[in-house]
Amino acid sequence: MDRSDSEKTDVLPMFKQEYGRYGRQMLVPEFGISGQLDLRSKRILVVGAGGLGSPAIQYLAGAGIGHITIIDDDTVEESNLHRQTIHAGNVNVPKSESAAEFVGKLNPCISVTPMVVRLSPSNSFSVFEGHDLVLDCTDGPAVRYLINDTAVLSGIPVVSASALKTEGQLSIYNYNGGPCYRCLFPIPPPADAVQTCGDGGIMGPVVGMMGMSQAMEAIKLLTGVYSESFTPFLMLYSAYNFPPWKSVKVRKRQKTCAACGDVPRISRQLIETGQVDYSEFCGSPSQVLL
Amino acid sequence: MDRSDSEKTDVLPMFKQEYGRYGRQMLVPEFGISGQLDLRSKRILVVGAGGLGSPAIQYLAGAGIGHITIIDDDTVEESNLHRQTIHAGNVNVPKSESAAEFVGKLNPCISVTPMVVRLSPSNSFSVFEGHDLVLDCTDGPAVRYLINDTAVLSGIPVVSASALKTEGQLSIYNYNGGPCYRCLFPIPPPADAVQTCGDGGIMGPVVGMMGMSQAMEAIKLLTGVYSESFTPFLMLYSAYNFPPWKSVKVRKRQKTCAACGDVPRISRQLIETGQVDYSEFCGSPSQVLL
Amino acid sequence: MQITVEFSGGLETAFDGNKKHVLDVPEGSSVNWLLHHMVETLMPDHKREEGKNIFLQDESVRPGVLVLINDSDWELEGEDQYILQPRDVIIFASTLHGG
Amino acid sequence: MQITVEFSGGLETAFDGNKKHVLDVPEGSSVNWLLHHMVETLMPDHKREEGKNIFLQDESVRPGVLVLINDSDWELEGEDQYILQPRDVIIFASTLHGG
Ligand SMILES: [Zn+2]
Ligand SMILES: [Zn+2]
Repeated sequence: MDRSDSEKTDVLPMFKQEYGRYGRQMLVPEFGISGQLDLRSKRILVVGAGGLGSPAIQYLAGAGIGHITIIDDDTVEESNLHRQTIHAGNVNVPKSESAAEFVGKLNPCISVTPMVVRLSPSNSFSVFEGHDLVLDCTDGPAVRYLINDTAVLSGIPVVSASALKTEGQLSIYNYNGGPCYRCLFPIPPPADAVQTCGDGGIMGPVVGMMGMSQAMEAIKLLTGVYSESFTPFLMLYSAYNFPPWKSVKVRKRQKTCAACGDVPRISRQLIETGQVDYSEFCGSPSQVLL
Repeated sequence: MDRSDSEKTDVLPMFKQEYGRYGRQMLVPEFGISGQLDLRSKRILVVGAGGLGSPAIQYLAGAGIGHITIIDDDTVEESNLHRQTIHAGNVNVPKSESAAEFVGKLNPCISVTPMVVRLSPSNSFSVFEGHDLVLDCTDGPAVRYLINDTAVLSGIPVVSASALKTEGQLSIYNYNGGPCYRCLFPIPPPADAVQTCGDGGIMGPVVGMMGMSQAMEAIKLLTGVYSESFTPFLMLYSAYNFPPWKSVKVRKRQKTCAACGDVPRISRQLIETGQVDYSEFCGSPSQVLL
Repeated sequence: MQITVEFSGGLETAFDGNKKHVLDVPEGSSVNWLLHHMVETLMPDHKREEGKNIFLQDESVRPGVLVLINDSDWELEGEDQYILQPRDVIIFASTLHGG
Repeated sequence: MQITVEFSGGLETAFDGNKKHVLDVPEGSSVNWLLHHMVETLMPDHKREEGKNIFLQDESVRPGVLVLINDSDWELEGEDQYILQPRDVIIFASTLHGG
């Protein structure tokens, strides 16, 4: 950020340049200057810079989240670009670095850290540390359970979305009395019921819509919209249906949940020592751990 | 496009590189190879490379629309970037050229033409010519009526969206028995009821969601999803409401419509000779033309 | 009987700012009756004059406002002659032009 | 009485491929009854065995499927003991993992 002509004084809570950059959203009554100051002070972790992360990162960076950490160990391929537009021109570049480069160009007023590593049981707690919110933009059930469990044990809410073919889903987990991922899905799905975007196919704007919704919900959550009362929900999108969107109310936190329940059966130590087997537990139709 | 190792033979309808690039969406049954060939042969006009055009252009280019024309006479400002992420790093560049540069980087398999001019009654017919679909991504009522009237008289459907503050709307006009913009809104709104995103404010993901929906609806329309039967609709989005999305059925083409009715009162000649006064007719609360 | 009235596109600013109201209305009421009932009961006294100008024109909704009856354009339901039914949801949507 | 059953997240592939069905069911039927009724009437004979494995496990819906009764998680409505009412809409949503 060029601060030469944009001194932040003791009187103003932001640099002058930020007033210009964010003026259009600060005009919105539901957001305002206080919303901007909220975002400015927040640190967000985006797990996955693919079809969901691509729009989510663009709009979170645009909105002025103070810091964005992007973790992804994948490399951009040409077959990603129809839905991962943030990587335009960056085939063969690590996705987290490509996305961070875009953020740097879009908004020099915020900071961004790319991590070219895979989120794993051995690094998840240190990766999550110091963040106010996690976006689950991943592509498979095992890592979704890992993100959930780490978030629950770290006390960090998750805005989670997913998409396949023409459909998408979005929920907020581990926030203000709402459920975690395991409250809704205590038992992992059988492996033969799971498809990724790579093998099942995906329409670009479908996963784009879900990532965009994640950005919107993240902004709402970080500016306190759900802090007084939060009714847990699931948003369902089906691009070729009418109406395309449905929003449904879902259960609250479950007392019996293995992760966030009254007597949790999952702990940081169990995760870090590999006793919660994320790589295997979605691997066979009948196998159920924990 | 580098076609050196990707020869399009008489047997294959696409270059090999395109099979790789578009493979993930061709896997989707509703789309398939035929959908890809449809898009490949189509030409789309995007009017406005702002908050709506930014995501719409990204995803239409990614999906492989054969040709995209982008018309906008505006220049990128820092205050645009929170919602117009396609212009990252391009402050002071004409928006249409900035967007076209992005398209070129994202997908060299398609062609793109930027036009740094304002759509006007004197150029609209020649600008529209040769396009299969128009996206109305503009920011004000006068140009929306001009786009509508030109599209009706040119026989081109319009995917139209708008957004303000926390809300957005989307409709398809002039397609398969459905209404045009004037069928729904025969009389322009009073000027004091009209706000642009500049003066009313706008959340980035709100207008982003609407532009993303435009891309999805454009893909559906161009691949024939609505060709057999089309029920005209209006999608309403309200980011801070639950449920955020509503989809409602709207009227069909109106026989009394000034533009698309049985006895139209608007013609190309009236438009081009300035007798339909688009710059003025939204200018005063009580004034009504045609 | 009870019906629900919702505002979209900022039209709630012509009323008391709430986007949603549950109203008790007499059986047999038309949407036309509802329009005037809303002006009388949902607008604060001090801004009724201004609010009415934003909401109505020539005794119907002003240009640029769509009336949606249970997720259908009122044009499909008889416009302002439609007779309200219990639990109807009526949306007044002001068209947006920004982008 | 009539109810509507909808599929989301690709679960229609376990049945005949249609995403929406209007069903006539006896009054007093539970959702548990409905699960088995759907297997018997909505799955083509030749793929009932396979479809049942995708849809059910241990006599309830398989892990990863949410049952939504009139836009609410069935956990809020009594799960499979919920007694169906006329015009109920029951959505079976298979969770998606892609992104
Ligand atoms: Zn839980
Ligand atoms: Zn018309």
